[in-house]
Amino acid sequence: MAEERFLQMEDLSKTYPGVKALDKINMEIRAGEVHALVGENGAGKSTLIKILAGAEIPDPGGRILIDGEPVSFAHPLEALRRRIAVTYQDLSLFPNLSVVENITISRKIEEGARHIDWREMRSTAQDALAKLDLDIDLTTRLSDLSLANQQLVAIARALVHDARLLILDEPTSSLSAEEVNALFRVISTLKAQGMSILFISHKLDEVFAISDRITVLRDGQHVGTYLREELDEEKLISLMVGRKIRFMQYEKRSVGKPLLEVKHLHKKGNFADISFTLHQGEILGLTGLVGAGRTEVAQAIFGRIIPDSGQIYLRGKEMKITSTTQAVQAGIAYIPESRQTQGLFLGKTLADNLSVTRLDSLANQFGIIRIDLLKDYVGKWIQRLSIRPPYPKMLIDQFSGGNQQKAILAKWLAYEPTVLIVDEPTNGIDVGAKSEIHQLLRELADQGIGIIMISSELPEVLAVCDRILVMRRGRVAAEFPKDDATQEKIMNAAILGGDARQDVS
Amino acid sequence: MENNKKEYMLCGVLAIIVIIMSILSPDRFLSLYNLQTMAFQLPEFGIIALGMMIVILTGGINLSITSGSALAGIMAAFILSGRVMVGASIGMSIALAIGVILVTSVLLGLLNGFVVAYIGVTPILVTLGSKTLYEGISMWLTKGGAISNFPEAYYWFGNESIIGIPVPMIIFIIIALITYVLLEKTPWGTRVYMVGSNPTAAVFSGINIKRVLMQVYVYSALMAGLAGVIMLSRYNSAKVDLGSSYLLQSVAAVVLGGTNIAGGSGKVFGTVIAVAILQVISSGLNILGVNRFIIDMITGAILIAVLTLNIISNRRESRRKSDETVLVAENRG
Amino acid sequence: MKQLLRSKEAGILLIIVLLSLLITLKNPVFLTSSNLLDILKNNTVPGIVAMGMLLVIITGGIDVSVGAMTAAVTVIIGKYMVHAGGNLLTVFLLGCGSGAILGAINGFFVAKLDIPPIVVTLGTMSIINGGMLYYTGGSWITNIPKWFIDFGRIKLLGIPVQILFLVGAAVLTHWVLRYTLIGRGVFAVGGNPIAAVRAGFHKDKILLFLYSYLGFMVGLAAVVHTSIMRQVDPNAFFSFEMTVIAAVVLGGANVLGGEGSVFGTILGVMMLAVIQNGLILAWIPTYWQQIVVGAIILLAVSLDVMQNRRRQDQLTRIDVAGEAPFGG
Amino acid sequence: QAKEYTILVMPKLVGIPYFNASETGALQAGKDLGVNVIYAGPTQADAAAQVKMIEDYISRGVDAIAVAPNDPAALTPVLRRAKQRGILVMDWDTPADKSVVELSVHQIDDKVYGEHNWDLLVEAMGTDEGEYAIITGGLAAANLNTWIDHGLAYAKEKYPNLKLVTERIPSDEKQQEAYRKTLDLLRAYPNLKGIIGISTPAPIGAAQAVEERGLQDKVAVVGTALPNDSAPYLKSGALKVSTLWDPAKLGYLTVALAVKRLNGEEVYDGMEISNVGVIDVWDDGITVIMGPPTDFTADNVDQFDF
Ligand SMILES: Nc1ncnc2c1ncn2[C@@H]1O[C@H](COP(=O)(O)OP(=O)(O)OP(=O)(O)O)[C@@H](O)[C@H]1O
Ligand SMILES: Nc1ncnc2c1ncn2[C@@H]1O[C@H](COP(=O)(O)OP(=O)(O)OP(=O)(O)O)[C@@H](O)[C@H]1O
Ligand SMILES: [Mg+2]
Ligand SMILES: [Mg+2]
Repeated sequence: MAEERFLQMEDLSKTYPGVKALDKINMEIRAGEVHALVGENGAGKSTLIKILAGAEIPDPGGRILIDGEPVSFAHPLEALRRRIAVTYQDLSLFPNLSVVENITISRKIEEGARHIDWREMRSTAQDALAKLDLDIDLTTRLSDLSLANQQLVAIARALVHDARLLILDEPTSSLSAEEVNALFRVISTLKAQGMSILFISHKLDEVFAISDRITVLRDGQHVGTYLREELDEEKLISLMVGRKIRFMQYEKRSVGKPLLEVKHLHKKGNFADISFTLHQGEILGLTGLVGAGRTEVAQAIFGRIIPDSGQIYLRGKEMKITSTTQAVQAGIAYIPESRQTQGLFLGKTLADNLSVTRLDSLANQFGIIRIDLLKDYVGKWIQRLSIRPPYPKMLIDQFSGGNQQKAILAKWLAYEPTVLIVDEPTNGIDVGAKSEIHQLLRELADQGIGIIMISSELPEVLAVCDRILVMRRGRVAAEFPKDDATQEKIMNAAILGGDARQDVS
Repeated sequence: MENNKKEYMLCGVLAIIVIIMSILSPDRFLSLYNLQTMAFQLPEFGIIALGMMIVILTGGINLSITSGSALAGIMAAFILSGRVMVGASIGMSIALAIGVILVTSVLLGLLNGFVVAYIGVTPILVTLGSKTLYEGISMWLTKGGAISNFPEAYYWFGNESIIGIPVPMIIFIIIALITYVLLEKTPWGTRVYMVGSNPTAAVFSGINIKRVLMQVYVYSALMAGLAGVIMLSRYNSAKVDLGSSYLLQSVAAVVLGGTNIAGGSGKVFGTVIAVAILQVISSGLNILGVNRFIIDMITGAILIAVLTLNIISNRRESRRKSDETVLVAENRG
Repeated sequence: MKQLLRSKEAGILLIIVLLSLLITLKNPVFLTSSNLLDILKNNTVPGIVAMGMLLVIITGGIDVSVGAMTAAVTVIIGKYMVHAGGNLLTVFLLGCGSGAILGAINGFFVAKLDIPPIVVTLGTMSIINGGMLYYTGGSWITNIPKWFIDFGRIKLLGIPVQILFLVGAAVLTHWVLRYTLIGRGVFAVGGNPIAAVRAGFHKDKILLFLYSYLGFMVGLAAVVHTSIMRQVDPNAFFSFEMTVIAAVVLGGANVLGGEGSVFGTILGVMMLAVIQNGLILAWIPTYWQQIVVGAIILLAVSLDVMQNRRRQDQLTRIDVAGEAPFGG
Repeated sequence: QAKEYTILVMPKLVGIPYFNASETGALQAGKDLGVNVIYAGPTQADAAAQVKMIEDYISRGVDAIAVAPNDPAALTPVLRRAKQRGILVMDWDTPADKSVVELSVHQIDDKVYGEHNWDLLVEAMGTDEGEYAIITGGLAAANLNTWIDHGLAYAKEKYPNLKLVTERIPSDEKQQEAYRKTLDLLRAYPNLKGIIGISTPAPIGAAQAVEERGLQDKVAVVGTALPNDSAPYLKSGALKVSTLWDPAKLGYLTVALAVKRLNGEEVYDGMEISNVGVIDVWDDGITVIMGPPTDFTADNVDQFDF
């Protein structure tokens, strides 16, 4: 490993109105290293990389040095010209443009091109996708891609820059294990070529798998930078959160009566012949490769997609749900996978975002919202999910990604649904919060709620779920009771599709 | 953070304009007569602006608002002028006329709402189409002429005062209060803002956005109708272009009042103050005998200036706030 | 071909064809080449301005000052020709130049001060219109020099010269949007402004450019208009902005930004033109005309959306095992 | 004269050539007669805007208001209020509610003028039979409608063989609209022999279309237009004749009569007003007619400048 200093940060601080996101950070990135940046939600990781990318201006007083020479970026283009390429946590892609352009356009700008050479752009994009072992139609509009593919496109975009520093802000949050492996292979190759990589992830196994050094941030402060060998998972967590956290393995418990029954649900081009039963007090895992159609099934139950045929029964009564409103009224809640576009009311406050599902219950008999009730309610949920900073009137845009996710969770937990469907609920959530969320889901199940948990993170599925369904290409490929499930079996079913549905209880 | 800074600043602007007008023309501008006149003039415009605002809050726009006003007014005018329902008593025909205005408005609003919410067409296109349609129907009904000659008693709505406060002003205040409470104090109002902020997230939050949008367009049309009630009385007649000059002005008032044109945020109070600002500029400069074109220019300049001020002060504010936090942090540290 | 049929423009094209068919059935004169050329020629002005407006709408902006700007430029070139003479080149330079400057003023406020475009342009609309009418008093400028009038009468292969300018504007705009980085920047800013900046675009430069570009088109349209009308009426563009915006949005541009095409916009302009033309050709009584126009617009846009929705709904998202791909 | 009067002359809207010409006349009269004339109006032909402006000018304080109403009925309440405050209320150009005005200054007798346009059409067509069309400024313009209605009634009696091909066609007060619609008309009704343009840009646009089609000799265009705007088309023969009064004179007359009334003078039939001429006053004692319209032809048009 090269020990040569490449990029140094001296006393970098960043203050947002009311929040000190970064406080005098001093760290360095060496040439040819993979450097992981970890910390709790809101620790300041994204802010730090935005500064490195020129997307945010640091407070006066701090410095960034590249090869010992001070630089300052007033615009992201200047950072790009200094050969720093980034994938952002919110992806920062163009939903209305094709995959080709999303991958190549910033490279074109960096080169100072004025004209578009479509053929050349196509081949550049093709190369980048090939590096990631990806086969996506280049002319597809980005908004027609699944979240996972969008994330891969964002990564491919960073790859086309002939960068010295590649920054990846939670690149794996919606990727499947396969895709993560492909990404890691690429990272190793790039590292061998002398590129430095700054990598943010909440998945600590990934951090240990790939990084040379690890920097821990806490509350905007630099806790320390360590060689990977100096740390183990437990130590790292305690550095991050200042206390110890155990990843709970939950026991399978007896479950109640059938709550939600899905029979032969079919929607052309989405999914086929979906049948399963969810019981009271059960957490049913729904896993599989990204693009297997899990989201579509969930949205069909939630009334967002109208199936062509098949029945859904809630407590034995057939439901004809044609809108999300009806689903919600029937007691079904769905937490979507795409936080930015489907979950958040950007431009509104945390309080607004938290209270939207419970508004009617916060009003008095004249239909006027009672401020005192609202305050109590919001305060309670901020505390319960420890959303930080705990400012109800702060715009949701200004919260860190993880805290935004907590807000979305809170609004549905508060609704006290009968059936709760969570689609990749712990995306971008730190270990501490993640185990809190697991705990919460378990508690809810214990209260008799039926939960469907869509997740691509197998350890999580194995830890929390009572029963696991595996989907493959729009169909249920296998079903495992908790005791019988292993990562290998699930992966096998997800990729190859074991027809044997075991234990149909 | 959300706050009322924009509204304070608008109040400041209003105060400054009032002061300037008072200095330039103390005897006339501040005369009771002029104050009353302004109080008679403002309501119809104010109500239309509120109707425009609620649609803009959902990220839409209602270009048919004044045409709807005119059409509803014309329907009522047929009754008031005795062209249809001959022989009804005066009280009856007034009650009926107002009923007809409201019912017509609701129907017109339902049409807009249906096409926007249930079919999913962009509001600007829908309302451009319905504007043309409503004008066409008005034209067809009236052949371009004015329907006039209403019973004296109907003048009350637009021309009388109660303890010195003009009736239209009272109507406006009531409507503004109702709108304020509905939008800013009830679950329904919050849903309106949420739909404007992110319709997809609203759907995923179980909000029936179709119904909310439908209601919003009906509300907007109702406002247009109520403005029609006042205009009908003040102008003693109904015609296809009744109030047409309020269309773009109402958009201007809404954005001047701080409502985000993309939807999701905006306050009733801001719109009301903006309406007052436009009223004072218009009346004040008229009294000074300023050429109407110059008044237009000044109004346009003020619109841009206020928004510029807003943005500059926002930038300064956030800079000051960050400085403060630094200080606090350093003191702590 | 298949792609065209599936594109967003297909719906509106279909509606235009349908309308044309209906009108032709009532009065075959509609389909004569001279009538079609008339329709084209008489809609070059909104067409050219729509090209600029398209860019603005793609970024999620709007410009309601185009009517005032076009009128102002006609006055500027009218006065210039009457008082200073000039020649064709200087008239074009002056027209496009002054248009671009007016547009750049809008652009400045939108790009540098971040004021919402509708506010800026509502403001400049009042200012430009007020100033121009105060100055001219609304009087027409007649006595446009003969050389300019002759220019307006030029036909190439039977095609009026004005149509060529529309074609030129369309080709230029298509090229800008498709083959220049700044054109793609317009789409990028419209799709995700924050991402556009992060990708390295200078958002303010793009905005400044496109409002100036619109101004340039406005200038061009003003010259073309004057070449058709041969006099200048400062009031001729009252509520012109609505026509232009309607055409662009009808043509499939998304007012929220990110979408729109030159072809669609031309179709939008043509749809309005065909309706207008058909009203008289199909002998529709005057007092029914507006009702018909309003109803057609509402129906057309509704049909378009419903058809799009159906297509979306039937889209294959997942290659479901055992289901024929794109199939059945 | 003891006091300098302030007279508000309000057109339907400002910023169009016709009302600009009136402004010159009104201001000139103010200068000549030593009164303070305010010429102000809305920027759109909207009755609501007009009412508001009148209200504001009442606040300002004026001695007389002469208004050209966009919608006569709409102005009645505000004019009544003005009257109550002792302001002399009159109308000009277009009549307001008879019961509130003390003087109604008309350029012309509407009936005579409407009929005159039809006479001109027949003369220009050279025959009193055949198809013709009407292009008007706007369907909701009260005075234009009055002229057309009078003309149509007259034609039914006097020229029964004239055939109106379709109802009056609006042109938005814009030349390009009149031009475009005429092109369409010429196609839709190939036997068209004549077009009457009512509203100043209408005949110009129609003439332009006729000229472009080379139909000068087949289709006769006549109508109301200002001489300066008509000149090129009169000379090319595409416009046979246009007819109007001098709007400046009308403005002048309005102010002159207002001053007379404020001074307590009588206004009577056959009265001579300097710079205007002899006026007609109807039996109602209120309606004043300035005189017959002037016809502009290729031969005389250069003598006028407005
Ligand atoms: N635009 C903004 N305005 C105000 N505060 C902000 C803004 N952006 C971020 N913050 C605040 O800065 C702090 C750091 O946020 P940042 O996004 O860097 O966290 P993070 O470490 O990336 O967290 P996560 O793992 O949840 O993504 C948070 O408290 C956040 O609320
Ligand atoms: N709006 C859309 N239009 C067209 N295709 C879409 C659309 N949304 C998703 N797709 C396609 O559907 C496929 C499935 O994506 P999606 O993320 O919905 O599947 P999923 O199995 O639910 O994903 P996950 O495993 O992440 O939950 C993707 O390949 C994507 O290309
Ligand atoms: Mg982050
Ligand atoms: Mg999914």
